[in-house]
Amino acid sequence: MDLSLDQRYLDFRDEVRSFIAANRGHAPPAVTFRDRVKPGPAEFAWQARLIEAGYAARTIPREYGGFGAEPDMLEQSIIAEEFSAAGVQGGLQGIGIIMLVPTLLEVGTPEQKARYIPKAITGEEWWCQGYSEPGSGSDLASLRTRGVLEGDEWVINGQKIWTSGAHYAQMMFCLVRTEPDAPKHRGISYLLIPMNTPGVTVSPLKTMTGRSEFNQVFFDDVRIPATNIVAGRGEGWKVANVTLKHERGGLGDPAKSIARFEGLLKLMKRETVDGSRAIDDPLLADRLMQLEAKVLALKFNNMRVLTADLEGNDPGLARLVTKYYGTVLNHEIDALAIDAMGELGVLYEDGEYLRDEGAWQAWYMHDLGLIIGGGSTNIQRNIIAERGLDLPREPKAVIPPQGMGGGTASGGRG
Amino acid sequence: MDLSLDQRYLDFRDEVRSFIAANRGHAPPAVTFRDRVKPGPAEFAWQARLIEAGYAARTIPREYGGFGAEPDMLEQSIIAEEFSAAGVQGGLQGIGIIMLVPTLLEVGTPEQKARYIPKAITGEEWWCQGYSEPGSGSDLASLRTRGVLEGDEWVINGQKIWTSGAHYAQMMFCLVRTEPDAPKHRGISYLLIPMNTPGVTVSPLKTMTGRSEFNQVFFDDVRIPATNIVAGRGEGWKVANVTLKHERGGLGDPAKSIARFEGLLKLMKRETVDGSRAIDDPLLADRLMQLEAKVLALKFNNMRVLTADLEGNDPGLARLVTKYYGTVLNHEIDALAIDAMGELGVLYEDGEYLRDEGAWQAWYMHDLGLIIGGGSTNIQRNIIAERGLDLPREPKAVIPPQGMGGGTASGGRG
Amino acid sequence: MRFGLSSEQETFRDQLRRLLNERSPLERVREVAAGGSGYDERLWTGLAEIGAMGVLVPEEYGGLGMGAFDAGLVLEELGRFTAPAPYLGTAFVAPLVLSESGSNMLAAEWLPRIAGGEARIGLALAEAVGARAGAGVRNEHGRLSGTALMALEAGTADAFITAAGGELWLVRSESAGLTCTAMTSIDRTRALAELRFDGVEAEPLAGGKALTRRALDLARVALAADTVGAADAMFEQATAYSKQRVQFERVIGSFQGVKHALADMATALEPARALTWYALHMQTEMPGSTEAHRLACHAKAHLAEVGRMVARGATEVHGGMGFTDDLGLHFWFKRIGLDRQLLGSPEQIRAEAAAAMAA
Amino acid sequence: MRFGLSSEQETFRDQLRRLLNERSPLERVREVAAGGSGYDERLWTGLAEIGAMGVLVPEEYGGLGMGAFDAGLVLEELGRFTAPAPYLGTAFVAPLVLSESGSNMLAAEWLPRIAGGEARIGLALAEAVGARAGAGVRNEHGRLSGTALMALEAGTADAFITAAGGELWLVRSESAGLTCTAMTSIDRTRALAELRFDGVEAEPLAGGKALTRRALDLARVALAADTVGAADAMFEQATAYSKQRVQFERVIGSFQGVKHALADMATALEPARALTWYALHMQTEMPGSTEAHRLACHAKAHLAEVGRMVARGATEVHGGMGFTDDLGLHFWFKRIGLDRQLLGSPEQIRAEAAAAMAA
Repeated sequence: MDLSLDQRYLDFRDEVRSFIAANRGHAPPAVTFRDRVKPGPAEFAWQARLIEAGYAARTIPREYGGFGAEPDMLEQSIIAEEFSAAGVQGGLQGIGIIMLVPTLLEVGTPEQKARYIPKAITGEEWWCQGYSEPGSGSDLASLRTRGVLEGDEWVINGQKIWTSGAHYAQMMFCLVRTEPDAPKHRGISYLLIPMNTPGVTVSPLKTMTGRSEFNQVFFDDVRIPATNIVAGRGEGWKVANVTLKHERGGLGDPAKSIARFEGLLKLMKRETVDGSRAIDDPLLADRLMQLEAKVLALKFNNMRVLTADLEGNDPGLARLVTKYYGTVLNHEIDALAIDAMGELGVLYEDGEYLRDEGAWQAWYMHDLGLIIGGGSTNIQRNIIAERGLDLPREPKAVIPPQGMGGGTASGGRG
Repeated sequence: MDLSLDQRYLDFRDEVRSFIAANRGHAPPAVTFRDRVKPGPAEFAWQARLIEAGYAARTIPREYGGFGAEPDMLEQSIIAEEFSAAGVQGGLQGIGIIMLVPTLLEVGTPEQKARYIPKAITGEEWWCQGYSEPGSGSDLASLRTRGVLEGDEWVINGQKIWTSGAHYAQMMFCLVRTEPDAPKHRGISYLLIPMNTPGVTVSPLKTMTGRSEFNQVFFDDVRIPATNIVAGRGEGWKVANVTLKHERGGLGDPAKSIARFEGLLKLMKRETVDGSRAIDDPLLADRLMQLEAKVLALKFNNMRVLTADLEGNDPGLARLVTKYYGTVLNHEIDALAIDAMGELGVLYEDGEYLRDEGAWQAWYMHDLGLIIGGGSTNIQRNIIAERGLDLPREPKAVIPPQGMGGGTASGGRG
Repeated sequence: MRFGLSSEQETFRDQLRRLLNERSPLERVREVAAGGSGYDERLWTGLAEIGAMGVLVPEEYGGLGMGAFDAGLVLEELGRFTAPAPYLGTAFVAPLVLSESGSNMLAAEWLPRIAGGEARIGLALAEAVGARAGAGVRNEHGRLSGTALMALEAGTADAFITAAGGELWLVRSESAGLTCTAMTSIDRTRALAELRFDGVEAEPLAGGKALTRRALDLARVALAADTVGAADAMFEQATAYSKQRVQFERVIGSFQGVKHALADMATALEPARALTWYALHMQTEMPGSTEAHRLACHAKAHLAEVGRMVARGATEVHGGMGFTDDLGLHFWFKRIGLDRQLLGSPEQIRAEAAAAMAA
Repeated sequence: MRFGLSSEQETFRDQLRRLLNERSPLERVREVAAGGSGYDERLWTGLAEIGAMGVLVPEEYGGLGMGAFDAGLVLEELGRFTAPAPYLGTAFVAPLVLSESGSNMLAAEWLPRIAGGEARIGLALAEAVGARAGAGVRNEHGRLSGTALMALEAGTADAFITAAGGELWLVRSESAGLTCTAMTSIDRTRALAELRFDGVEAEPLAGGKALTRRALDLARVALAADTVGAADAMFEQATAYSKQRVQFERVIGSFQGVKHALADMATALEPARALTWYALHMQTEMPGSTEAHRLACHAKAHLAEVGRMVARGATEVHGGMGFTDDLGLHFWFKRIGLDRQLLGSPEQIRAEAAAAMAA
């Protein structure tokens, strides 16, 4: 256990702090839940400044417009901590930057890298992800959007759902069934689709929060060049798994839980009932402390993961449990915030008595969506059990919706 | 909603109360957790008195030594309530009386009824149950104790476990595989085994409570008459299900939870920390109230079940959830009692500071055993889902212990 | 003895369901919710026509003079359909509180109109449980001043039963000095409002603190009944969905993960329903008794917890679909969410129940 | 930066495991538990031989002068084997408290003997958290009177660190006026006792309330570390069992019911371990700080909850076998049960942490 940093890192931390202090005037305003909107010129300018300083696209090679530093988890972690502590927005977090770029770096052709990466990291070309379909939620590999190669073009038909940012993205990376006769996982290809291609229709998907955080995207004879495929035909599932590997720092990110918890703490010091603060209520305080223990546990767990990464070891369970732990924890934090507000906790959208712009109710619902959306708790627990504990996979069985049995016991008693 | 009783039942309640008042001097002392022992002459004499008055073996025909009343759930319920409220022990609760007798009444031969029922209800002939085996816990039908018909005798070999009272029982009703070639559930017969038959060995099974509430029973070429079978060969599973139907008032019985809760309430009014009572601690009081709501919910749920029974309707889910709800609830009550005692909550067995003879720790462990033993929570939830909600049964699949896969995900994410 | 519905009650419930199926399907709920009034004329008239409005109104005032359990059936069905109808204040709390206040004049004025579906009464009781954000209403020589937040079923109310100075008052909506500002909540099927009182004339309801507690008991058990209906509806939708939705070549209801989640919901919900039924029953069986109060506390607090668990679990069983606006499952989710928060958190209410028991 | 074990620490842990595998297998634990002394000579000597007793003893007194995280490794492994060894009081709390009390005389007398495995020190701190059943120890001019319950690791202690009058005292077991009566708990691997003081001479440990809090922080984080090890052992046994046990022609680990129960345990346990490690680390990194106190509170309270959940869940995965004495799983179950109850319930400890935060 050695939590001290080499002088090099202490210096680096100072450098980041100085940068933030000197440049924070250029940072776009903090984003609240209400305005999950398209990044604009302010964000792009800030991103350019960050790339130049090495605080965004840090490890992307210079030839593709990045800063070109060697990967160093600790540096990344220091950058994230300092921006978060200063309350200043860090680099753009679009799905193109987080997921597509590392994937192309790993399996893309030189042409694809040169064509897509520079514009992705500046935000000039915004990406969305076409994975989920209405019929394939947790069972992603059962997707049905199909692509047929006609001459030098893919012709795509089908439908995607849960596509964040599709209404302003220029590009989509997309899983499409191109080999209908191959086994389920081997029939999928990873295609890159310009969103302005004729036949692409984006329609907003309103959710329970009352907003349209997501879209549906329909493909009707959409034709894209045959070269817009990453890796080979039928290798889309493998490519997607490369991509998933890079999906870090998002779901289950301790920084998010810490920030959420701090908001809750402020709220509980502010809200009163009959003049007495919520935090002085023994039962609310008890729940607050239960959550603080979990937030801290997640934070230190993440330091274990980081350590393993730094040393090139597999953090195993410590990493696998993070998403499940973090998303459920965030949802519990939201729930306590609502309860601490009492009756006022149900307010939403507007009004004099609305707290924190109604973010807590919005999060309470949105986080439930994340618990479901990033692989339901059941899928998460399967992953933990099967990959982390080496328990056997679910046996194959076909049970159609019709013709259910039932009526007799599945087991006896003793 | 009509919770009033006909005059007839009000009269009956008065009659039961008078009986208890006049006869309570003859009742054996209340049983604590420590002395789960064999009933003795005092219990048998009390039982005889209760049968005569119609408060035990109430609906067993007179020809078999019972009181011969028509079944009336409300009368039964009044009897149970009044004995419980008075803190006076009711009729014997042996497994022979609760499970074997109703089964024989339903599917036994006239000879079997005449031979076994009279002695079972007086307690003169004590029964134990031979269902579970070490290899078949939740999967009861996979039992392996085998019986072979040789001439006019069954020859039995194998082993049973979790057999309460086997060390003083005279008889066992037992599931034995007699048709090894038949499908799993159809190869079992229901045999009646005198415990003094040569080859029967009973050995106490010590549990985590430190006591031997259960036994193992070994059969080594045990020979019993061919006629000691209830219903036909291979019909044992069906007979066992008849028996299970009669397993009432035991697991998940609200009266038990109510009594347990009242004990907890007393404890929390008595125990102090720095001079302040446990019940005045807001957090402990909050947990107490959570449990009281559940105890009341179970109580009223049981009244719904009783109403359905009275009217010949199927109470459906309300009955199916009772066992799971009740056993888990009891375990939660025990846990709060331990917590309310703080450090002293870990004391056990003896000593000046031991509370309630150490019953709470003993129950905390024993109730966990009951949660597991009467069909684990997983089995209980399967039963609720499959019988109560008509969800499809678990698909058949064979997964042996060796050769586990693992390493890849069972599902994608979207 | 019968713990449950009589055949007349079953008939009544069937009638309610037919009415709600016809006049309050999801698409209609959606429309009314968009308006935010928490009120639907056609549904309201229908409820009056089948006698639902007068269940608790004494016969002498044109009602049916039945029990709280009967009225609870209406509440449960309204919850089941997330129906926008200010029944709780108007037809559940008001008839009993006005009858018990001893004012024949008020009773004679309001009860026949309630039974006829011609009047609506909101509840401004939040501050009797705990004043938030400095709110609170004072009585100054029979005139009320101050602020009441989260007044319930306020959208089209003709009057409010208002707690002030430890007592209850009837305040007419058109009174001078009263301002009513809508408060927007997650659940648009019920209208909430901020009431500002500036020396508003009000009619006192005799009964003091006991009547205030009585009104709270009634409102709380009514919210519990609403949650029972709403949670039941979510649970049933989740069960049905689990039998249709296929993933990994299997209906998802065949996976233990889903199966056990549904079994847990059933196990929480069935006994919770019985608890609520009994708590309803006691409100007119032993009105104002310690026992009735205790049951009202337990029903409200317990259903708040069970409701939250079912709302979350049933949404999760639906996967992404449950999160969409289109499916509309969120109407129930939000209704249960609102019921939970109103008139005392579970913790607060349990503390009330514990204080009574610890003595 | 490294959050985790160094290679030296890994070597040390391997050494510990070899020792414990050899000297404290379940059958040996069973024997010692039957005696109830909470002490096993052979194991104790072994621990001293590999240097485990002196981890926190300063080098000047013959120890290794290492950190609380190193000593925590020992605690975790002792928990993993439910080993009967009064390490917590003797080698974890005592070296730091005696060093920090500023008494060179006491330090010189005891620390070398602790490092050498020649002395054992119990803890009578329960009344500093909350006096039960009228217990409590008073200081009357340097002599102690009264009762201390649940004195920890009392079986073969040469002295006790005792809380009285808001301060700590060292009381020698052979002192006149001191009576030590064993208290039987569910967990026979640790010896508990009632201490009666009748004007007992005691040596004051300078440090006042702060040192008392320090001793509690140390003991609590130590109990958390013990629970981490014990819960880990139960979890691993349950996982292994689920891969071997066949029911319905399948290993039970292939059923989602079992799979998800194990995943939930892993999900609770992994981050809880990291929390405990950090809490241990802080005890010598920032001794006596608010941060160290806060972490100690969280580690103890959180592990109490996680421990109970894993203990129950792992037992349940074992089915009936888990309930038998024969399998011995209950040794861990009971050890976790004891750890939970000692030195403050989770609720009590969270209230302490909250009080600090609410200010």
